[in-house]
Amino acid sequence: MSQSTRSEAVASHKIDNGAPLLEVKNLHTHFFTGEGVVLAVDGANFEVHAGKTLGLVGESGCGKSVAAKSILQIVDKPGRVVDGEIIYSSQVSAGQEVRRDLLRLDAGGAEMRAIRGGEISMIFQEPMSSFSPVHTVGNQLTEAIQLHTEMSDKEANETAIQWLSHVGIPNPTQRLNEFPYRLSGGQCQRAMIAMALSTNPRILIADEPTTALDVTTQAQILNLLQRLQAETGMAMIFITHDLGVIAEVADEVAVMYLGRIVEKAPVKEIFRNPKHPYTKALLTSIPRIDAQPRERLPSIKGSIPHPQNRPSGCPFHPRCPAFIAGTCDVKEPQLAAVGENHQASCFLYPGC
Amino acid sequence: MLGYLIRRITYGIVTIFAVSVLSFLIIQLPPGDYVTSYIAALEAQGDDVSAEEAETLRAYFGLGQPPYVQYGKWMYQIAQGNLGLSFQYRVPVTEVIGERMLLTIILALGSVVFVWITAIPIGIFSAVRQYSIQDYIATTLGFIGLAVPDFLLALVMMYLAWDWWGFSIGGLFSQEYAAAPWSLGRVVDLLQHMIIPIIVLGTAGTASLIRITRANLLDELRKPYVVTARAKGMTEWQLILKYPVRLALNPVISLTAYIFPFLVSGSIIVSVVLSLPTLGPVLLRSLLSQDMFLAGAIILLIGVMTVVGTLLSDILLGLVDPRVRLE
Amino acid sequence: MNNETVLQVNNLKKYYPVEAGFLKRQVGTVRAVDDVSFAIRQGETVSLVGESGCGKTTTSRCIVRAVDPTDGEILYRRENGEIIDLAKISQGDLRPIRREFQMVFQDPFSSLNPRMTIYEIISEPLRVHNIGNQREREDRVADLLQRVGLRAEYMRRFPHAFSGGQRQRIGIARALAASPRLIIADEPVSALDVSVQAQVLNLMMDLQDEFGLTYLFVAHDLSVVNQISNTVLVMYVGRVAEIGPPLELFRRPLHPYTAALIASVPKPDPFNLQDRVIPEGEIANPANPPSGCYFHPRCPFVVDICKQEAPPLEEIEPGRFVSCHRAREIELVV
Amino acid sequence: MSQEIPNENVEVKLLEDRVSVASQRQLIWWRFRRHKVALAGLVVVICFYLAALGGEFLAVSDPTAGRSARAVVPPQPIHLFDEGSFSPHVCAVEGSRDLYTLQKTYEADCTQKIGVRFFAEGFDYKFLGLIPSNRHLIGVSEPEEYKSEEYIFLLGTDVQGRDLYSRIIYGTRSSMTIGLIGVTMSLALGITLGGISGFFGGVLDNVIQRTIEIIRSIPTIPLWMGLAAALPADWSILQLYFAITIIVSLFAWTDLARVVRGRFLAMREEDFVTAALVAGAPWQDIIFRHMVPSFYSHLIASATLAIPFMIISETALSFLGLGLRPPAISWGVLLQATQNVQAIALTPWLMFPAVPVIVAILALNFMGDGLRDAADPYSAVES
Repeated sequence: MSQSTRSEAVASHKIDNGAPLLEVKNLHTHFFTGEGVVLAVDGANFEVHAGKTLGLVGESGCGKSVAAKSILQIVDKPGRVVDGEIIYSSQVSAGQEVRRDLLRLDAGGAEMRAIRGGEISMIFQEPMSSFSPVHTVGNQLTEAIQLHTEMSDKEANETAIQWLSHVGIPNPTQRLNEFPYRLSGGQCQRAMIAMALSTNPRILIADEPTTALDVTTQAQILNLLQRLQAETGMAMIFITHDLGVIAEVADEVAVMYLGRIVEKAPVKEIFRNPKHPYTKALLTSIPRIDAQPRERLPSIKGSIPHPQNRPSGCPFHPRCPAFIAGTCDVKEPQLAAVGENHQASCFLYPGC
Repeated sequence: MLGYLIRRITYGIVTIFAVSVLSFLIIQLPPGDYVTSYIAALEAQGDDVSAEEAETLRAYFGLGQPPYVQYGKWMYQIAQGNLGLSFQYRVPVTEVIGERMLLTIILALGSVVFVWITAIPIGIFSAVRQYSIQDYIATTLGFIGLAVPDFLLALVMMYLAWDWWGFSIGGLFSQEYAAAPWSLGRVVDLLQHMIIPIIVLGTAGTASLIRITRANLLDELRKPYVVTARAKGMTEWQLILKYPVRLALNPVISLTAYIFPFLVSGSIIVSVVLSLPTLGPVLLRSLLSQDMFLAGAIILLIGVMTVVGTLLSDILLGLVDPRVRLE
Repeated sequence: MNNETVLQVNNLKKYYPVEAGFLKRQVGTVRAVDDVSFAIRQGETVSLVGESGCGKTTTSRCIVRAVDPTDGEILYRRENGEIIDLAKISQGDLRPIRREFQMVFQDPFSSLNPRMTIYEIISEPLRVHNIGNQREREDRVADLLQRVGLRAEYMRRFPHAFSGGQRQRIGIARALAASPRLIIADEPVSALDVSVQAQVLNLMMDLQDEFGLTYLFVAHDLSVVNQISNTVLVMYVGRVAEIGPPLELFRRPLHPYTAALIASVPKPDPFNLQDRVIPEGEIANPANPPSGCYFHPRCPFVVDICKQEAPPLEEIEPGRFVSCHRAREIELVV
Repeated sequence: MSQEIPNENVEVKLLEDRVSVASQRQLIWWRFRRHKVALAGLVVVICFYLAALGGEFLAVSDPTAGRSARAVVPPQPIHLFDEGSFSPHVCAVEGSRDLYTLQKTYEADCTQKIGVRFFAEGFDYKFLGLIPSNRHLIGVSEPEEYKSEEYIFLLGTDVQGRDLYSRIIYGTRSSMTIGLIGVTMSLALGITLGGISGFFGGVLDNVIQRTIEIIRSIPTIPLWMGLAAALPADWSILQLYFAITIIVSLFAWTDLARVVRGRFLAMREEDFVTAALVAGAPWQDIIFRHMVPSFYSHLIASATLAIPFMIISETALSFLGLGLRPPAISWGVLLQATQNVQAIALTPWLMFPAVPVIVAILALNFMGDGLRDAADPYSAVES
């Protein structure tokens, strides 16, 4: 791994006074399609703390990506945030914080745009197609920088080169003038990270950034992200379906199922002491490289329902081994404390 | 890029060859050879042609020899700039075509420009504001524009012009400029007269280009790089114009390559209806009176024009899209 | 080739020409599969594992002859003991033999013809090989559906009525329809959600035990491979890096690339996060591979010979094959 | 609230079951049905082809029978009521020649009423070429009573005094069938060449692709004109009809060939095709059981969208005098009468044949568009 010196553009954000940097409360994002309303996110609650990583884990269609896009208000049509609050504390000057509800800001307005890509950046799953194929890498990078700073073309170019070398891309000066198809998937993701971090964001949202990559490249990218986080002190929201990745990068974990957060706890607590039946089942059903070969895995019955055919009550009840007839299929459980720093939404626990 | 260019030029040459063979075929198709019809035409006008003269002519055009020799001679003559004689006008074909060729090109180019400047903004707006009232209006108009054949549109325009204002919109020049030498006044006069032909000619192209721009842009708008750009904090129009529009325009550019032949072809029928002094009416008249050298030459020339136009837009595409050059 | 061996692949090669320019001149060769050899014993699972471009899928497609190999032997022992070379046989001669080896695909959406009912899809191998009449086929399909955990009446439905996991079960039922001996499964669980993946893996193992099936299992996920295989074959850029039983191979790899792969797999265990040695650099380009051992530019143990000579695949311990010049001297830890 | 949930579930379940066993064709039809405009297009297209079939029944008078006495009669509106009672009629016209311009002018004379009724008797014909009849959808009540110019001219008459409405109806037959036959020919060419190109690939594919590319960049209209002009003048209507159809389809097959080739190429990569191969299916099976059924819907859509092109081509050629020639009747032939500004100014109703051209093209376009959307019922439904 290249160990370039810390670039000047990297500034440390480490301030932790206990209050979360970003608080998502009761987020509802729905998609209004011709066939009906899809409740992609249906009451999500989570917090992001400075310098920490929140792992948002769930299977396909659970709404984890939509939740992330809702934070930046870039949900694709016909999706719309219909309810909730996203409280973000920005730092106006040293030690002075302003708390704003991002959902109250105009999605296309200057204030939101300054946050989007400036204070909160995002990287995506498909590194190749996330770059425009007909603009050079440098063009797209400097554009991001100049959107959020007052840099001249030359300064922006230099910053871009610094960042490319900082994320471990060889020959950054040359790469700058090349089109994205000349880069491999791993290099594209590095360039993407460089672009996201070049504006010194306080939060990085990583939406399955390694899913499309090979396993050795994935390991490199995960290492890179952890190194950069340690350097800059930024917070991260890491979205993935891979519990192995979660174990490696996350400090806190929120488990999503069909648009809801079903469990939330620090990473070790989730793996040591899962409470929600879904989390439990998920943890036992994943194949492990250190397991005894040819052993049967305990599996979850059924499959994830189509988001339009959402079951009533607790969305997990048709597949749940601990299903309580008359309760789980009728009432909706709420997220409640089931231990210290540990919340779950399941009728097995009082208060839910 | 060089490989791409060579390939494109090779296609162009092969296409011109194919068109020349077809044009030659058309010259050959009517019964009797060219000299017989030529002599018949001359005699009908009171001229007397001796047997020797006829033989000289036959030898000159290689008649009686195998078709490929005749084709070769014809092509050789054309390469010399000699397109043969028009027996209807009794002057060399080049003289008949002359200015009409220029006007045809101006008309086709004008239509391309018209198509571009109307279709692209409408298409972009239509895609960005998908399912808005304006989008529906643009889409419906596009459909109708596509459905009305241009010569019918020309007829309707003529009728309306007659019915509402009582004048004929035919021709490309006012009477005082029709036979005058080129001057600024003549150019202005030409431009004024070209507006309606261009609209008539460009409508179908505009309609299809609106649809294609819209569809391409809608495709591009769903691509991940748009989300990336949005997440950077760009304003919506800023990002749409820089990224997806830029990509959506590539197929639009390459499409111009295919619209161009249609515009050139379409201008023929429209010219007949609006009696424009372009190649169209001459071609029709020559075909109807079996003035085949003139007809063959015009078809060949239009073919060459189309190929050159196609080539130009292909090169433009290659310049604009790095991925094309790569291939 | 001993009596227990169902399939033996010897020196299999698949090269694709790289063409460029107007006249489509060949300017190079992609060695998608480059000298791959392995054997599968009756009733066992051999897994091909590796990263993108390692040739695992091409190998499997060569074996079912969806792709014609460039060179090498694919010896298959028929039920009656006859040995045929699948690499050389003509498509016409191969057709009647095809019912003995079937395939399960990665994409549960594109692998089922959306225009056909589940009955038509599953019974296709029966129809093609003229097995049974309409009634018997229906009974067979009903039986298969139940066997893979679906209801028999689903046979009247169309693929669009099913989820990814269910479709994968249908794909497995189709593969089983004509009672094959060998099943080639190309990433059968990669497209599935984690919670469904285990169901399909378990099903495949149950069916194997019940019908004595032999599997060639292609995957990129080491954990999945560990779960299902008797033998694992690690590939890198068209070549075999290492072959061995999963328990040993994953605990004590002999090839530096295997070690790197294992180190790269994120483990769902937040209590033991140690610093891992992951390889630098990128996977070699099969159209333009490095000299010698393809892994040498990324290998921490590289010496001069690695840059010059491609290492042969050697059995350095019983059942453990590895192609590394330094396999005997280096100690790899995971 | 909670009592309603089971009901809802039952309904959802029923719908789900119906969709589960719905075949491809049903799904396409369901999806097509949702396009109201496309559905309307379909209805209009069916009407046109019905008109082409039963043209004689719909016509009012013999389209070839003209009398100079009733030349260029303007369209006559049908009056539904006569002095408060329902009695559909048209007013008779009184023709005179303007002594100054020598133009024929007509004056409506509503004291003379010509009764109109449904299923009236008129000229003799054979329905579908088989059943002799003289009934027409509409006609004058008592045909024997009227003079030649006392008739119904819904859309007026042409210079030779032939009823334009009846001629348009007759023209429907040639114009609409040229599209259909032309598309059939193009399809045959396109499927064969595109199929060879897509299925076998290699050198053959290369040659066919280059040929298509070249044909596509050839300016078609001048070439048609040249080819059409070269057709012998003494050919019969039928010979001309087929010659024109062939010329028109000669240039239209390339699009269809591209569609077919593209589909074949895409299909070859589909896993279910590999699955059939691995199952041991012979190649005929793979093509005709798997590949062709997977794209015939796309092909029908493309073919529908190609018909308007053929109709326009025929109309344009005939309009220029290079296509069908009188006495053949097609919309293009009828439009020939409007080639100059004087004709348009004095007898604007002669432009009526443009209406069916535009309506037919629009309807086919809408229908084809809807079909194209519906052809792939699994693609993401746009909201």
